[in-house]
Amino acid sequence: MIGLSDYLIVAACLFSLGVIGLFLNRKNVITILMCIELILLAVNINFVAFSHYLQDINGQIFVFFVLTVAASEVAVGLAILVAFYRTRRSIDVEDINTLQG
Amino acid sequence: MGETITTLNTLELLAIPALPLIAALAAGLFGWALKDTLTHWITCVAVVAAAALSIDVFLQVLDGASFYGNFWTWMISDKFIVPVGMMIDPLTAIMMVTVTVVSACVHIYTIGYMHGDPGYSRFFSYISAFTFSMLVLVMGNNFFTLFFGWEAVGLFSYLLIGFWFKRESANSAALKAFIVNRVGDLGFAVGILAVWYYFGTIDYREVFAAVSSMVAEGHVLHFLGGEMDAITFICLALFVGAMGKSGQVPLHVWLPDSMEGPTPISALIHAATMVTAGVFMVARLSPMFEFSETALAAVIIVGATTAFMCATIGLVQNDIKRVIAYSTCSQLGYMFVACGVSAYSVGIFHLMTHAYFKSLLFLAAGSVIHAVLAQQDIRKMGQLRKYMPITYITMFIAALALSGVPPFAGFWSKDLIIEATMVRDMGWVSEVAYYALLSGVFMTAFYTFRMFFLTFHNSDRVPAETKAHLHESPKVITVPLMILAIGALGSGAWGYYSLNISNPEVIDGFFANSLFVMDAHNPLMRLEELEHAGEIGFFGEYMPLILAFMGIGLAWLMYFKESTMPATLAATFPALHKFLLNKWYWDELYEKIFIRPAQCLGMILWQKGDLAMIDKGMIHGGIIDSVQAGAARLRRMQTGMVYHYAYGMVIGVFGLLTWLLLKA
Amino acid sequence: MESLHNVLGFPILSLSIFLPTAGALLIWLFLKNDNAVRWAALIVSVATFIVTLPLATAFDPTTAHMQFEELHHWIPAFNIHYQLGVDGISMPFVILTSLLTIICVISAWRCIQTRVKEYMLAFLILETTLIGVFCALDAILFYFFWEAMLIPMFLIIGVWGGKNRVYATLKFFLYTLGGSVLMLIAVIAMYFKTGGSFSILAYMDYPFDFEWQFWIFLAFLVAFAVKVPMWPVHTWLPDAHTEAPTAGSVILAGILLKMGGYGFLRFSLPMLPDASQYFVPLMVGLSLIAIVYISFVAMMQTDLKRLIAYSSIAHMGFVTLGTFMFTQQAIEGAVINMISHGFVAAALFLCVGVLYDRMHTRDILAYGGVASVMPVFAAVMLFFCMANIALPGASSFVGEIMVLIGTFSADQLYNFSFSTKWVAIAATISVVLSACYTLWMYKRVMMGDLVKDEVKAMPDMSAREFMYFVPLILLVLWMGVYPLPVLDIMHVSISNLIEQATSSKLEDAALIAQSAAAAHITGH
Amino acid sequence: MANVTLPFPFPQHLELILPEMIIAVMAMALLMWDIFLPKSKKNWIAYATIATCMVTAYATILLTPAASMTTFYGYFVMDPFASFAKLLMLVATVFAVILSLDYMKDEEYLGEYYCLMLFALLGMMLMVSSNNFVTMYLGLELMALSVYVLVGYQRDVLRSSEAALKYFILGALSSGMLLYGITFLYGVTTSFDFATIGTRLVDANDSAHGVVMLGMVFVLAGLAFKVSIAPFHMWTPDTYEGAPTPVTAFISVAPKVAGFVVFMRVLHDVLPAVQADYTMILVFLAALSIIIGNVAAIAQRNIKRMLAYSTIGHVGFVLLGLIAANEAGYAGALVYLTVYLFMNMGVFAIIILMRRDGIQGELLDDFSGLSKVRPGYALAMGLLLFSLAGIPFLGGFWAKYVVIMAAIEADHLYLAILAIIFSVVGCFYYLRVIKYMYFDDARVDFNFIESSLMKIAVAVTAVAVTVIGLYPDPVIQICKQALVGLI
Amino acid sequence: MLEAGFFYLFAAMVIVGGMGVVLARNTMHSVMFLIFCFFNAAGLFFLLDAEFLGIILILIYVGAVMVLFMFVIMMLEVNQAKLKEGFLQYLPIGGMIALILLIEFIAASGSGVFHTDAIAAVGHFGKDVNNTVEIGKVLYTQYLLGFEIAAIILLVALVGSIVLTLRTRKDAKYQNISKQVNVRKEDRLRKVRM
Repeated sequence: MIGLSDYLIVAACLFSLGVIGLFLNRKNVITILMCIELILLAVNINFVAFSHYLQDINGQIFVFFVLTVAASEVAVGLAILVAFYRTRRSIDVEDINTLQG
Repeated sequence: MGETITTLNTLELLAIPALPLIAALAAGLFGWALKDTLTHWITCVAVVAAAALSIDVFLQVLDGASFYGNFWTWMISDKFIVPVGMMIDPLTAIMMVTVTVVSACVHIYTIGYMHGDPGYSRFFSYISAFTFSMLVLVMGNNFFTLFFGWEAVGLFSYLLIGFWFKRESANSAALKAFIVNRVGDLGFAVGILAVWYYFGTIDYREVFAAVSSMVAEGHVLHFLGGEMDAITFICLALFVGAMGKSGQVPLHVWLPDSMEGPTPISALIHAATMVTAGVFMVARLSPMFEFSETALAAVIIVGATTAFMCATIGLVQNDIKRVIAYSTCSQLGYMFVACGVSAYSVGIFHLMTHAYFKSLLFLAAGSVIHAVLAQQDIRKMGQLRKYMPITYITMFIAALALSGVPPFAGFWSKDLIIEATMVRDMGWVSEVAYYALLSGVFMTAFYTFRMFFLTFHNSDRVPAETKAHLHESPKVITVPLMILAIGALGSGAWGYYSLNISNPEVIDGFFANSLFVMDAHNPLMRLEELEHAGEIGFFGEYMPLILAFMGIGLAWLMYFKESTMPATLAATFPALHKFLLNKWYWDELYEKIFIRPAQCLGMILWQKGDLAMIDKGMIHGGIIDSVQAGAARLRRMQTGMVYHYAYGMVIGVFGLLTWLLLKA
Repeated sequence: MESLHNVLGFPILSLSIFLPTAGALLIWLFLKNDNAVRWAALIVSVATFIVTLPLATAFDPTTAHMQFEELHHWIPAFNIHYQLGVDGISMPFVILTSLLTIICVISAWRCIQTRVKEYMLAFLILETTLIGVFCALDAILFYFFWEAMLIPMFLIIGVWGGKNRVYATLKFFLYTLGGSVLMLIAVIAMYFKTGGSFSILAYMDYPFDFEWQFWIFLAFLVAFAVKVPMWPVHTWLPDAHTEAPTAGSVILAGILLKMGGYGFLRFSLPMLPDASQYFVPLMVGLSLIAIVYISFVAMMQTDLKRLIAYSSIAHMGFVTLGTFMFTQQAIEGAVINMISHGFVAAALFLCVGVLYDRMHTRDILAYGGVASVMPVFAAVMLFFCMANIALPGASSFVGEIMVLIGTFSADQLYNFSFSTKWVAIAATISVVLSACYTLWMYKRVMMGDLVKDEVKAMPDMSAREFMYFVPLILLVLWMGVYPLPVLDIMHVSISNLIEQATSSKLEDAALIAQSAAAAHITGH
Repeated sequence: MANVTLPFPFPQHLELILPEMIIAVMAMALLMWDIFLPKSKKNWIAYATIATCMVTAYATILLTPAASMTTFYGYFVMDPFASFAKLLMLVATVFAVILSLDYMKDEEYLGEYYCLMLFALLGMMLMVSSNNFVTMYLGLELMALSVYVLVGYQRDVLRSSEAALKYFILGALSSGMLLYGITFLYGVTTSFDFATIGTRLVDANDSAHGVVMLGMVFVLAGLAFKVSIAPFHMWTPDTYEGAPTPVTAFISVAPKVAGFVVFMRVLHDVLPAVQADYTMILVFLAALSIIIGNVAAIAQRNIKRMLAYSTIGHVGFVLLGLIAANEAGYAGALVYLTVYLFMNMGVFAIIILMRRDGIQGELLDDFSGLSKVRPGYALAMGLLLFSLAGIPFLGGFWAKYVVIMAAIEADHLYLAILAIIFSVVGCFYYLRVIKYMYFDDARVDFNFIESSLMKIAVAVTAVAVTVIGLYPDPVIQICKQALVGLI
Repeated sequence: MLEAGFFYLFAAMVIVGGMGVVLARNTMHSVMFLIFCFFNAAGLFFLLDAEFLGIILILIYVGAVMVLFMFVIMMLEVNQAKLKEGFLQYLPIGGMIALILLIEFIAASGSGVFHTDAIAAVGHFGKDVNNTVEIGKVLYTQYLLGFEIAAIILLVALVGSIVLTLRTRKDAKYQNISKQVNVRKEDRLRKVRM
């Protein structure tokens, strides 16, 4: 029988993958944005799993909001990225380095 | 604090110190506005008046009058009460007369000596103020007034030694004088602290009254495992003060240097008055010293050492004033020995006679120096008797007095000291002291007449350009010389016969209530007994006199005419000569063991302690550097790389979570 | 609340505290011209001095109670009051502050030519904070003024100071601040311990147990030791003094250092008697180090101000020594010493200021023979040098001898783990050492032949310069010869203080603990 | 299908949300109005924004209930606590708008700038009025998204974009963490409501402890990021430096207020069951923040960056109040935030004034000699900096005082000592600015923007800081009263 | 059993997709992996009776968000990323931390609290329960406020994206409303006297 924990473990793996991707990533910013999507997906899986197993619809509502916000975030994030690219001509994570110290 | 006892006119007593003070203030504060003549008139009149009043007081005291009373309260704190008051008794009276008379002579003398000096009024202000301080010192009725006067005379001594402040040597001498004196004052201050601690009062009478019971209680002080009678501690501490002020070994080094001051000062301060304050103090505190054999022995040892050592140094000095200065040290040593053997009255007697002949000696020397255009080297004088007869005669009198030739003043007092030392049985201490004093007599006579012959006889070595100016000094200079010559001539015999100094009864007689000697100690009493028993012997009786004449004779041989003997002698014992010429290397020793180490210590504490250890080590190295290093490290951690930031966050979460889970 | 002791019936302390600031505000708002600012500042400072005088005349020396009290709510949320009052210990400092401020204003008349207005404002505000420190009877109010003082002082040293002023003023600021923050912690801790009071008087009465006293004492110690300053936290002082403008040094030496000594007397001793007793060896040790070690250091200085700064530290060693001897003489001596040092050190810094205004150097070796061209000044400086080495007749002698007497005789009253006699004897060494560094300095600066052309060109003191020395000379002499009025003011307050400092709080604390335990048991 | 119950019951007490409605409506209305305004009159939007804030503030005061009241089916709470925070944020916004007037005048989309500020304000107001994770999360995201855009508003300036990008990436990560934490709390308690979660956690099974810890750590980390608590602070210096200065001023205050209010609600309502655990965490975080903030600031040459680190240090102090977790502590935190609002706004106003031809005026030595040229500004700056340093007679002292007092009351003596010692270390860098202003000579000519509104802003902050410093009682009392609703 | 099989399939695929996102060198491949991941996550949602959300996930995420990603990738010149040395440098510590975190997560997720009978016994809803209706019932009542805020968030995203990226190009023709509105008749209308 597939239990709640199984779902949670899947989500945990996904979350960890997102986090690893975030800070071990030496590629470009877009990948980082995708890692964040992974993290949010893990969150969503958690919510839905809890919602199901706790017989409580609220969790799914929260997922709904998370999805909305995530979409907005992606929009804004990509917009910032584009703006950054226009002045820096690069989206390599290594190149986001003028501010430091 | 004690009821007032007065059979003297309070106003008169107050006037004696007040007159010089007012004069000093007038000369000091308004000297710039007053003419020089007005300045010296004001101060001279004031001091002469003070001298007259002092003599008047002395005469009344001779008739048995006395005074004790407080005028003022200086400090009160709980049981610690410091009054300001006077105690006039024979000891005080004799000091007052000595001080004021010598001071008056010096004042008058100064008119001629300092004529035309840019600091004329300043000088008068200083010496008047000094007179005031000295009077406070002797007239006070408690330790604090004594200390006040003590410090004040030190201050004016400092100012007067450094009077010609443009001269580097004068400044150094002044500084040296002050600091060496402060070393003595350190002891004095500690002594006062101990007095208050053990007696709960600082009033002479109350302290003296309580000494025996205090000694009976048997207080002891512990230090580094050793212990010491409280009374011995007090007396020794106070005596350190006396040593400083009176130029006793090893605190004598300032006194010869103080000759950098104008000569009147040397006469007044460094011969007659201030330097004798130590002797006065020991005599004044005789009720305390009497209870401590140790302290008395220390007094004798120090006094005898000084008497001997300074005499040896005096043998070879070429500066006319330095010779006299070393003789002063040496004579002060005699006085201390007198006190040490409990012949306080004799010590005071010698103090008085010494004041006259020594100040005369100085003033006469000053007259000479004045004549030869501030030349002080006796090798560049000679045959001066032809030019300055009065100076010559007065100085001759003084020299005889110093050498202890009868009937001059010094003979009476010095002879008594030596005899007292001879009869007082304190084991090796008194014995050594006795021989030191005897040899001192010989040397004193020798160096005095060496100086005298070289100056006034021998060959004429005065440089030609000076010769044109050679003349006898004016009256303002010679008159004081003559007045003092009277003292140098007669004060000894007068004291001996009129005050009956040699009589053991003098303690209860003339010095009634002002000196205290235990019968067991009293050397005069023993002397009398021995004389009655005829046990003194020829040697004991006449040895000093013989030695004095031998000294004069040797000097005559070597120095009366130009002779090669001195040079030969010096060549024979070059090491000894050099040793003496360099004053036993005391200055060099102090340079090595105090001044340099103190400066080194100061530098080390400053550079290594303050700057290196505290500032650089603790503050900069410890705090600032670590903060800055931390700041730099944090700055480096802020790489600007977003993945590092994320890494930081993840590590934060990871750390917190792991911590919490492990804790659970 | 018991009724307030205020014979004058009006808030004279508040007036003294805020008059300078009010004046400063008016000057700030309405005056532009430098000269007008100077005069206005002088008028304000003199007015403040006059306002503080009734404190002395109307003071009742027969009671140890606080006088001229004022009490208002300030921050009821934390039970912080605006509580003022003076006793025989603090009152002299108030007057000293207002007096020295006048002198500071006058001394700056000519030598401060840039940003005159800001300078005067800084001094007036500084005066407010200083008087506030001495009047405050609420611990937070005390701390408030104590810290607020840093701001004007920081600016005074930093803006008008010498070459290395930035380092010096930062050091001053951070040292002092770093020292005093722990005091704040301690005060807050006491607030909770005493059940919600910041009243200094309440702290005096509250029986703290020993552990509390121990830690709070250390916290206070850091604050006060930095201010005094005691070895080894003294190194800010020479730097601050060296770089500060003359008047800054004057107020620093004259008042600021006293705040530390005052702190010990107001806080440590009465509030923490057992810890104070416990720490006597430490305090005595540090004081002796200050007296001896610092004197040696002072001797080797070639910078005039630095030398006097070190001498200040050494003299403050006497203050701390006297404070922790718990005898009437020692503590009175400590207070007298503080007041006297306020005159003497201030005057010496003014002397250096006079020299500095002419030569623009503080290097001792740059001078020599000044006495020839400035005879009046030479006399004045000699006077203060002699006062600095505590010659009898000067106020400093009274202070030092009383400390020594009190120290020497403390053995009689208390059983310390060491002999106070030897402490007193060790402290007496300063008699020699102070003479060494002071007179050596005097010799090198004032005496000797005139060889330097710059020195030859130095004019003697102006009337204005002379003017601010006169009161100081008179005060030093007056307190040296007739210190009784000042002593009279303190006697009762100090014996009360000693009473507090020598009666252990531990028994009370134990009683309270017992009754609490009993209540606990019965509660069950 | 059958049991669908329509129509919806109409929410009760809808008027409580009026302030938010005003902001929302006005923001959108201004967006519309902007289109019709010519370039030269875009400032009207700014004035309208200020007016909106003022009206909202008035409405907020009017609508403040004596005790907590909710609307929108319990998903929006209005209480004095929220009101007070809202007022602070409104004031901060007004200041930020004033600060922007000149600084942002050359931007292409000026109208949207102020609207975004209003949206950010709306988000924060919703945050502080949230009593559940849903509203909180949405408010937080609304604020965050608006602020990301604001930070990157100078899109032609590299550092602005870069700041926005970093802020965004890390912000998104923190949101993810926050959400992940929320899921576990939800999983344990089946609720998003703070109070409900709180009570259910108290009753929760021991075996849930690990999960609760997990949830707690992630939620706290997410919130800590928003208020720049170390080690979640690393975005702060870069973002502060890169963002347009008015935006920096804005984000240095308003989101901190909102973040801390939520923080307090979460700690007090959600996590009382695990107080010992979260206290332990927070003690560590506070100490770390205070140390890092105060130490790292010393090495900075750019004043905005320096203030960023200083913010981290100050946040650590506010955290002291939260750690105390008593009335004094929470009130202290509010006092701190109030005073901090004025101090920071004033300082940033002066930094903006320093901008002149070709020079950003952000380097420390750009302040050289300010006191000689503009003594008034220098005085104000000096007062503000001394206040930030926590020296008495200025407000900053009391701010520190109240939280330290609370910390000691709660037996966190060591933390208080550490905090106060590092505040001394921190003094150094404030003093350094004063040193430049007062002790050094001017290096270049100053060419100040003469704006009376800016002058007023500077004056108001300086006076406020001084007045609070001299008589802090009203502020303290108000902050105490403002705790109704939290406790 | 079938359900378990599907669960393992979807779960494995989700994780594989996630790893692909992280490890793929080509950014476009990452996007593809992410889409793959979302599809499988939607599958998991279906298993959990959350049909509405599953569909939304595919529609919105795959249909809109991921397209946006691709659009941006194509718009910007994204270099072929090479695995830089930094990765390897940080891998040991970073990987270890991530691993321990993962273990902690798994421990927490699998802890006893989620194995209680009440939770374990949940079956699937019957056909009469409509997930979409259930969501709708609360979304427009209880969560009305959230819904409104979400709307504003979308607005902000819209406005934000525009102000950050939209440039007024000289050569593009567009409406200037403010100019149009503020126009005066004198500008447009010239009276010509005939």
